[in-house]
This record gives sequence, C-alpha cells and structure tokens, in this order.
Amino acid sequence: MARQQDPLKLSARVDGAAREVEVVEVAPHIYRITIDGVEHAVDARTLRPGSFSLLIDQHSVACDVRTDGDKHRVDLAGRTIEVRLIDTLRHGGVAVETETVGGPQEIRAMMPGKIVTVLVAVGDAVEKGTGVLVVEAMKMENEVKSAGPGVVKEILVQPGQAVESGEILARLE
Amino acid sequence: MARQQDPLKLSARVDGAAREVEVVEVAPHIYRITIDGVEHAVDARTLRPGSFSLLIDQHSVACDVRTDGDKHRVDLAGRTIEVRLIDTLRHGGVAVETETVGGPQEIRAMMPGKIVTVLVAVGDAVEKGTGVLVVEAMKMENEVKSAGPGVVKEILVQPGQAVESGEILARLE
Amino acid sequence: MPSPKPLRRVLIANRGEIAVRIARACRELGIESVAVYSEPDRTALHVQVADFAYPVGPAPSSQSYLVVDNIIAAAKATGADAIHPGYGFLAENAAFARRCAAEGITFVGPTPDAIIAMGDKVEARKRMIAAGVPVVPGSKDTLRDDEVAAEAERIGYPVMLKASAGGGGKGMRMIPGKAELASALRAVRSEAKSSFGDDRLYLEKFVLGPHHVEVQVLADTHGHTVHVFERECSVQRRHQKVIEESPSPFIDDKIRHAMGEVAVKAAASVGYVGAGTIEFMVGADKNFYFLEMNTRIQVEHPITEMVTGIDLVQAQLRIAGGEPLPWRQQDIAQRGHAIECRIYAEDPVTFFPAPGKISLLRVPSGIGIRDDSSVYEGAEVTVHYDPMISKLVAWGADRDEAIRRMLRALAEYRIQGPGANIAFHRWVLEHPRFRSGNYDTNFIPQEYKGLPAAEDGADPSATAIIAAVVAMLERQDRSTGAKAPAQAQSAWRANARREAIHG
Amino acid sequence: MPSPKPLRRVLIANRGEIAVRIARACRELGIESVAVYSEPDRTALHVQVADFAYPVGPAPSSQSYLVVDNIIAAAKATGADAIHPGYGFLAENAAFARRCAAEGITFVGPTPDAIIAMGDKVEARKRMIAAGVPVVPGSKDTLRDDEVAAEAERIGYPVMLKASAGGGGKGMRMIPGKAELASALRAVRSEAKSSFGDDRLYLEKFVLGPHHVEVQVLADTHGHTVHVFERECSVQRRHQKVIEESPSPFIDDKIRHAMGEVAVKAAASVGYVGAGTIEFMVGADKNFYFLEMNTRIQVEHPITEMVTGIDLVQAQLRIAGGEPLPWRQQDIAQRGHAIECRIYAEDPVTFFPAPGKISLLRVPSGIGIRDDSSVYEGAEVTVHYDPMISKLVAWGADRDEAIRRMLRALAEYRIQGPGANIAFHRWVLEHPRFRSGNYDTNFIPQEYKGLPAAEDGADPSATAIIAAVVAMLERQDRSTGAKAPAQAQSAWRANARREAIHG
Repeated sequence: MARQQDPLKLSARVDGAAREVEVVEVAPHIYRITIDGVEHAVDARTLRPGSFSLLIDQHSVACDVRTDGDKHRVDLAGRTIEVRLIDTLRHGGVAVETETVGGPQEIRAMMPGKIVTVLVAVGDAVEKGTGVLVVEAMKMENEVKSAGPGVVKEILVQPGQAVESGEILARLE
Repeated sequence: MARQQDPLKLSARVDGAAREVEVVEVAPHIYRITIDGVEHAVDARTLRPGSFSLLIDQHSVACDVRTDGDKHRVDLAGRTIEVRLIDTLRHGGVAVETETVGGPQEIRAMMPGKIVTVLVAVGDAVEKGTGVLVVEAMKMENEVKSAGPGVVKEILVQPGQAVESGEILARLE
Repeated sequence: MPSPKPLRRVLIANRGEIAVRIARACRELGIESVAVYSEPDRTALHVQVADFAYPVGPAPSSQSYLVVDNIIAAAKATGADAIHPGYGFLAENAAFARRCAAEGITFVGPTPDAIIAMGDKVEARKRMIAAGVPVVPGSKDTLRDDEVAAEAERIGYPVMLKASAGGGGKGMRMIPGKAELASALRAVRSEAKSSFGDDRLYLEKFVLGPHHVEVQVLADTHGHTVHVFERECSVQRRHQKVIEESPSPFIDDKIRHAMGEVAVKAAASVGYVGAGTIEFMVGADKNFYFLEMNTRIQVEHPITEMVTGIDLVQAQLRIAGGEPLPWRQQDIAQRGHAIECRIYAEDPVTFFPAPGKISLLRVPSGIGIRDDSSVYEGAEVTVHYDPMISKLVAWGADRDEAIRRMLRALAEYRIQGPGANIAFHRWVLEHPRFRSGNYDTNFIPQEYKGLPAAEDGADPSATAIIAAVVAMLERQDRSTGAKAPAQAQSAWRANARREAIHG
Repeated sequence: MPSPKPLRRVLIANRGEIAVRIARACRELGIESVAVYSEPDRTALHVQVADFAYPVGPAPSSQSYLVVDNIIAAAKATGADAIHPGYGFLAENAAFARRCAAEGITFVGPTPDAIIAMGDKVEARKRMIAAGVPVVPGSKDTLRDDEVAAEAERIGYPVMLKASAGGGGKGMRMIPGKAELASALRAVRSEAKSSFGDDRLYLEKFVLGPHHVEVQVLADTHGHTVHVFERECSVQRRHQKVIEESPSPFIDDKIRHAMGEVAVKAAASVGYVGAGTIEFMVGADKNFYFLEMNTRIQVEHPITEMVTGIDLVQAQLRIAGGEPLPWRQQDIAQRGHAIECRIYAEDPVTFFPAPGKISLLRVPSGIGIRDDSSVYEGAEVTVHYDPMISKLVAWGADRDEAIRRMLRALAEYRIQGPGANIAFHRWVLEHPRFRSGNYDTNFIPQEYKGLPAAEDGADPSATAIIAAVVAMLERQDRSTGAKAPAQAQSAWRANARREAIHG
C-alpha cells in the first residue's frame, strides 16, 4: 500500500520476555501486525465478546481472551498464555512492571473452600514450597505452599473456617 | 396460604380455543397457575432470555419462547405451539382478535428467495391450495399456495425477482 | 495424474458439515487441512476447524464454491497438494478432476473417466447394461422439451423425470400423468441448471412401492474393490432423503450379499477408485435395479461408519495417498444398527426453508449419539446454501435400541433462530409403519398428514400456556420493553410479593 | 426386598453427568425418571433431562444428596418405584439399600449384604482370601491412629493408607516413609470422614510399578454372572483416575481371560447382582491382585460400552427389573479401542479446582466421539461438588486411531468460565510413554513436570500476542470500559480508516 498512518506501537510481555509490536489496520477487522520485525496478515472476527476466529497468514486460529486492564489471558486450544500489552507511546517506551518483587509474602486462597489444617505456626521458618495450610474445596484437599523462603508473621484463619478465593490466609516476612 | 392478593386473570388462545388463566405468584419464580379451573404448581427459572426450565407439578419441562407482543411461540421439544395471552382486566374480559377474518387476501413470501414463476394471471379465480407462485430459496423450489378461494387482483412480482421474507407477492379478492 | 503419494495438505473444496467432517479426518491422520470460504462463510464452522483458510468469492456458489479457477488458485496460494471435493458442488465434475491432475494436485476421488461414465446418468445406464448390471427401464438418451411428452407416453405413466447430471435426490420428480408434465419439466430443468449447471434430462419408468437401498464401495489404486454393506434410504420427502438406516430392515442376508457383489462389479466395470455409492431401487418383490452411482462420499455415510467401524473419509484420503485397502471383504462386518436424521433449517409445519441466526443450540450427546454439525451457537444459517444444519446419528445394539436412542436424542435437541424439523423426525420414528421396518419410498407421501395436534396423553397446550405466562412475567423481571400491561402486572406482582411476606 | 418387577419410574439419587446418563437410559427404556436436586442444582442439567424433579435440601451434600430420609421422601412424593444411586453419595451405603427394601422401593444395585461384604475393604479382603482370589499383603484389620505406625513398620514402607469405606481413588494415600505418616493419616481420615462419613483406615503394602486394571461384571437375579472385559486405569494423578482405556495395552488375551474368570468368581462369591467392578493391581511381572470391588456403576463405564456395544446402565435397570442377562460370556466381545478423558474444572497449571459460570462451551463431536456432560453453556460449576465437567470418550478401530481421534476432539473442545485440564490431557496423549502403551501408575508422578512452554514448531506466544491485540482493539469496537489508552487507540483507528479510504 502506498500511504498509511503511523502504526500503533505496543510492548508485549509474554513468558517474561518483552516483544515489540506494531499494528496497522488495513481495513475493518483486517490488520497487519508486526512482532519483533516479523509481519503477520491478520483477519480477525469476533464470534462473541472475548471469542475470536483469527486468520493469521492463512492459519485459522480459534481463541478466547479474557481481558483485565492491560493483561490478556489468551486460551489457545486449552493452553492459556498471559499477555500484557503496554502502549509504548503512553509509557515512553518503558514497560511498567506491576508485579510485587520481593517484600513480605501473602498466602492467598486459590479458590473458595474450607480450611482443614494449618501446618505452620507464627515464627516458623519456611522454605519455598513448604506446606502452610490445607484447604478443602470440591471434595478435594489442596496444600497451599509458600512461594518463597520466609518466616511466618501472621496466620489469619483457623481450621473449619470458610474462605473466599483470593482471601489472605497468612503473611510471611 | 391464609391470605393472598387477587390473581392475575388472563385469557389464553391456543389452537383456536380460548382458555381462562389465573396466576398467583407465591414467591419469586414460584407460581400457582390455574387453567380452566385446573391448578398447577410452577417453579420457573430463566436459563437465558426466552429459554426456561419449568417444574410443573413436579414435571420437568424445558422450553423456549419467542414473544412478540401478546403472541408467544412456545417450543416444546421441537413442537411449536402459538399462545396469545390477553389481559382480561385490560380488555374487560373480552379477548380481541386481531387476525384478519375474510376480506382481501395477501400472498406473502414465507422466506427470502427468488421468484421462479408466477402460476396465475390477474383475474384468475383460485381455489384454496391453488399454486400462485414458485419461489426458490436455499436451492429448493417451493410453491406458494392460496390460503382460500378468491380472484387474483394484483401480482406485485415477476420471475427472477428477489423477495424478502413477509413481502407481499400478490393480492386476491 | 500424479502417481499417488501420501497427502500432506488437503484443500477442502466444500462447506458445511462435510467440510468439517473432512477437516476432522485430516487432523486424525496428521494431514493439514485448508478450508475455502465465501464471504458469508468467513466465520462458518468449517473455517474454524481447518488449519488454513482461503477466500473464494461472494455468497452465490456459482461465484465461489463452483468456480474451478478460484478453488485451484486457493490450492496454489496455500500450497495444498490435494483437493477433497466433499459432495455436491464440484464433487462429480470431471473437468474439475481433470484440471486438478493437470495442475499436479491429487483429486481425492475417482478418475475423470469414471466420473464421466457414472456422472452422466444416461451414460451410466448404458455401461451398466453392458456390464450385466440390472437397470430400470427408461429413455435411451437425454430428451429435449418437445421429446419428453412422447417418450413419457411410450414408457407409460407414472414416470420419473431426472437430471442427467443429478444426484443426491436433487433434480428429479415423479410425474403421475400428462397433466403434471409441463410444470415438472420446468421445475426440474431450472433446478438442474442451478444445482449442476447442466439441464439435460431423461425419463425412467417409475417403479411402484420402491425401496431406495444403496451400497457403499471402496476401491484402492491397486485394483482391490470391496463393499461396506448397504443403507436403507426410503424415508424421503419430495425425493429428498430425510432419514437413513443401516442395515436395511427390508432385505435379508442373501439379497444383502447379492447386492454387494453387484455393486463391486458395477464399480470395477468403470475402474472405480475411492469411495462411491451404488444406488439401487428394490421393488416390493425384492428385485433390485441399478439407479445410479454417486462417485463421491455420501451425505449419509456416517451410518455405515457406525455399524462397520470403518472411517470412510479417512479411507478416501489413504486411497488417494496410494495406500492399499487394509481389509479383505470377509474382514468387513456389520455390528448393531445405525439411524441418521437430517436436521434441516425448515419450518416444522410448512417445511419451507427457515434460515436465521442460531440464538440457542443444545445438541444431544451421550451413549450411541453422533452429531455431524455445520453450526454453532451464534452461527448464521443463510439462505444461500443447503438448509441442512446437522446430521444426527444414533447407534444401537439392535434396530429398536437405535430408534429409542434417537428419540431420546431428538427430545434433547434444542435450537432457536432457524426452524428445525425435529418434530417431524419424531413423528417418523414413532410411526408404526416405520417401526415395523416394512416401509417404502411412498411412506411419507402416503402417511404424512401434518403433525398430530397433541402427543399421547399429555396436554401440550396447558404446558404451552404456562410457558407463555412465565415468559411474559419473567420478561418483565428483565424489565425490557415495559408496556402498559407490563406496568399493570408489575404492580400486581409487587402486591403479590408484599402479601407473600405478610401473609 | 420386593421380588423384581419391571421398573416404571426411577428416582436418580445423584447429580452431575451420571444422573444425566441414568435419565437417558431410563428414557431409552421407556422408564420415567425422577431427578433430585439441592438448592444450587435447581437448574442443573440432570434436572432438565429428567421427567420429574424434586428438591432434597441445601447445597452441602451432607444436608441433601447424602440424607437418606430426604431421598426416600422424594421417592414417595413422586411415586418412584425404584432408586438408582449412581456412583458416590449413597451408592455403596448398605443402610440406604436396606431402607429402600424396607420401603418397598427397588434399589438398582446389589443386595445390602453384598455391599457390606465388598464395601468394607477389610471385610472384602477376608472374603476374597477365603474365595481363593489373590490379594495384596496388608493389615488384617482397620487401625487406630496409635496402631498405624507399628503396622506400617511391620508391612514395610512404602505403604498405602486406605479408607475402609473408600473407593474411586478417594480416601487413600501412598506413604513413602515414617516422616510422611502423620500428615497422610490426618488427611486421609478427614477426607474419609467428609467423603464417606466413615473414617476407619487400613494399610496395604505398596506394590511398585503397579498397573491399575479393573474388570466390569454383570450379574442378574437368576444366578448368571458375566464379565464385560477390562479397563486400564493407570493414568492417575494423586490416585485420581484422569484417563482410562479399554482394552488394556498392558495385558495379553491369556491374562485378560484369567482376570475375567477371577472377577466372575469374586462377584459370585458374595452373591453379587447388578453391575460391579473388580479392581486389580497388576505388577510389572503381570501378576494380578484383587484390590477392591466397586458395587456400583463406575465413572469410566463408557469405554466398556464403546468397545462391547453393551449399554451397562440399561443393563442395570433391566437386571433390577428382574430380566435375565441376554448374553452368555461367549457372546461378549471387544471391538476396537476406547479412551476416556475426564474433563475437570481445574486450573490447567496448578490443578487447583477452578469453579465458575460457563460463559462459552463448544463440545467436540463427529465420528467416534462421545461426551457425557453435566453442564451446558450458562451453567454454574459450583464449589460444592466434584469438579468433573464431562467425560470425553473417543473410539477408534485401533488404539492409535482412538488416540489421534481424542487429540482431534481435545483440540476442538472450548470452555470458558471454569478452568479445564484440556492441555494436560493433550500432554498425556502425546507423551511417548503413553503412546507406547507401556505405562504404570507412576507415569504421571514420574513424567509430569508441568506443561511444556511451546508446542512443536509453532510460536504460541506470537499467536497469543496477536489474539491479545485483537481483543484489545475489538473490545474498543464494542466501546466497553473506554479508558485513556482506548481513546488514544480509537483516534489512531479513526485515522487508519481515513487513510485506508484515501490511500
């Protein structure tokens, strides 16, 4: 094509790596998307909100995407890949990391359920992977493990207590 | 139940017959519906707009309903039944018929398609069931028949012409 | 044509359920699949299940799926080394098969010569007579409009008017007498032209009380041909198959094997390669006549797969790749019974096509149920193509179990948006004449007088009234389109709630 | 218990896919079905497919599906003359079976005595030893907390700690050594109590490199017992079956028939009636030991139905109705190969249960695919019950075809809302050790190190990035939650469109 507008520039974070993305909309639903210099012709149709049929360089791809702010959980045939898209114009080309690095660790419930046992006491030293609590949900017991080394600072629940998904169960430092 | 409010009174038209209906809402989604004096306990849940799971006197019924004004097309396991509900309080207990009875007849396209042939000419007398036109749709030819006796007054289409669903093709008198 | 080599990437020159079916077979064989699509088919299911997809033109098939150059261009652009034509469209177009060969693309099907020999119904009749295969008496050749009347008189009414290029129940009509000749001639010529781009016609004697029984054959490139038993296709509406079953409840093992042998002979006589179907007309006296050969995969092939365990589409791809048939005739056996119901997007009462966007779709599943579908919830059934939504198949240890299982499945089937012929299928499966297994192609014309008002015992109108009342009230819960009566009823409801609390 | 009479109306004392499965079998047999439901299950699929439905209490199964009085009351209120317990819940509760008999309701299953004899694992071991059936060495009786350590030492680590009332992979844990004893004891007792209301435990020697192979049996009320061949259930995670297949690729016909004979002997020794499963542990040396008998229909029963053509749930209902088995042992044969993948609502990476409302559901279908599901689009997968969404089954003419077909189906399976273990199943089916057919119950623990980052060749992250970009832009098309960047990009898009027109 002879003339075209400036491409939309984005920085994509996937599997920890940062990738440079440029997007040009050629026509409605037709895009030219360049990733680290590799160009892709994309025909994108929305089947319903969050559910898409893509033709990428003639490859037919069915995918479902759950979007939360700049985070996109992409489901490709049962495989989930998380992609963060940062508008580099907006951030002056610097991708801002929001994940907490280091600092006191919070142990959260991964799902709604009931506390079966607490495996540690305040003051205990724990390794990465040490079991901290056992939560029962959907008739199965699941051990909640420490994501890193630390010392138990606070335990906020007790056996038999019902907990919500994401609820803080204990704090390490 | 000791006390209760006045029931909602309706007149239902189905298969040409009129039936007296009284509705009492016992609790959210729980109704007592009386049809010609026969009482039914109904637990009704909406699965999505127009799609319901009903428990009628313990019978489990799955149904889909398309509503257009006071007309309800009810799909019961692939069988479609049309029900008109008239609020008798509103109409002083008289169900108002809106279908045209007698008078000039209009021949309409039952689906989008293309006119293949016109089988009659203006002035022709037709019987109930006489073929008036042939419409092609979805690679099949369908003969559009007269719903009753009459004389062709007007033909509004010609062979090769594309027609929309519901479009008037001819008039009889 | 190029010497057979294992297929690597197959372009599917079709749409709908058969394109989905072929894409699935490719994936199961580790072969890449390429879908082609017309403009309205961009989001069709067959595009989503294929590995690649390529556009071939606007909605009318005469400008897309039927355009040889567009299909070949798509194959070149996507690097396909083979083309599977499915059924209909270019499946029985010899020129297309020849073009594929010329372009060095493997055509998944028979040779152009075999297609010509069998594709032209009049040619085929001549060849079969020569091969000693019994055929129905009829006109020696194709007929001009002005010849038809005389030939019909010669053969004697009732006669069958058929498109020479026809097949799959299309482009044919029974003519009871002189009076109906003109309109039938017009209709069949136009249908033949629009469906096959070839409006040549011929006449056959109409056999009374006929059964339509067909035999599936498979032939490899090494000279081996086997039959994969029969399908009973006598449940027809306007010569359109609606329900098929295998085995046929009408014929016994003796006739079954005799027909199988004749079918193999017929296929071998034209050097047939691939999957094909020999259609027979079987009279009440159990004499059978060759009707035509369909030189492609058949719509109703799944019932054969269910009873024999043989994947016919995988077999087509393996044969096209040069593999020999892995079975001898004696290795192939029928087990249990299978029935197929074709779910059409049509008005359940008028049978008129009823396209639309699918707003709700609940497909039955579970034991013994297979659904070969072309749609998904949210898909659009358009007016441009065949009204077939899916093929519902039930397998049972015996015929009775298969019928009862199919009735169970039909009761679970829910679709909103387009119309669907679910109730009609239930009527057929519950009909004593069908249940007895002793029915012929006159079954529907003679027995069907519209759907019965009510089902045994139940009071559907009371249920319908309750459903309508619920729809009215729940709709107001969602407070959409509130109108005068709505307000009145909402007030009544508020009152009801208050009473319920204090009462 | 009442003398058997044909069943007229069956109450299904269960939920989820097995309740749907049983309702389908009832409909196919012309028997009316009654669903029971807890409060959150009012709109569950099993309620919708049954003829009748009746509430039995609030969400916790201990207050609904497990309450004998509520189930009996539901049967009375709906006029059911029989109760099918499915699996889990009250299926192996002898007191419940006895109660049914006392109330004059036919219990679709074995006699209370047979349930007791087999339901109590320690009892069963004694009975089998007496009947000359080989068992795994272990503790003679159930154990108190203070006895377990000593007994474990006596048997020698590694040992298997099992709930006496356990089954279906629940209430058991392998203990490699002394250190892990305490926590395992606590966990298994609590799981046993919550799952079976009975926390008695016992110990067994842990056989190394074991295969879990089970044999299906059917016994009628006329003293005839047959086996319906085996299922290989060695793909387990945390002793939970994930994938099963039939026939077993590990054993040969000689062992197959030997196990079948032992299974029939074991069932007959307790006067078993109905459908049951004898679980065997098969060592690397191909010696097999009786593990336990499940006196109910098994989750993985469909793979047996696919290869034998026998409807096991219909068989249960016919047997309960007093019908004799229609087959002799020699009438039952395996044809082809079937595989089942259990689709769980769990996080694909952490395997933690991941309930939720199903916002999108596209279930695979077509040739050889069967899906026994408990859900539909819009249904809620709650935290209250098992996380199993459906059982996906693939049949193939041979094991390789079945595997490739299952991979095709898994690639089509789309579900949004709850998590699902689709990717895990694909990993298993693509793993060389599984493909070789030579795997034991250590397969997952030894081989699974998390899902591989990328699939062969493809660049999933590029595809994911493109999908994310599309989601971002198309989302703004629907102009939902427009925020700063959205505006920026909309401006960019408007510009793009303008350029496209003029350019």
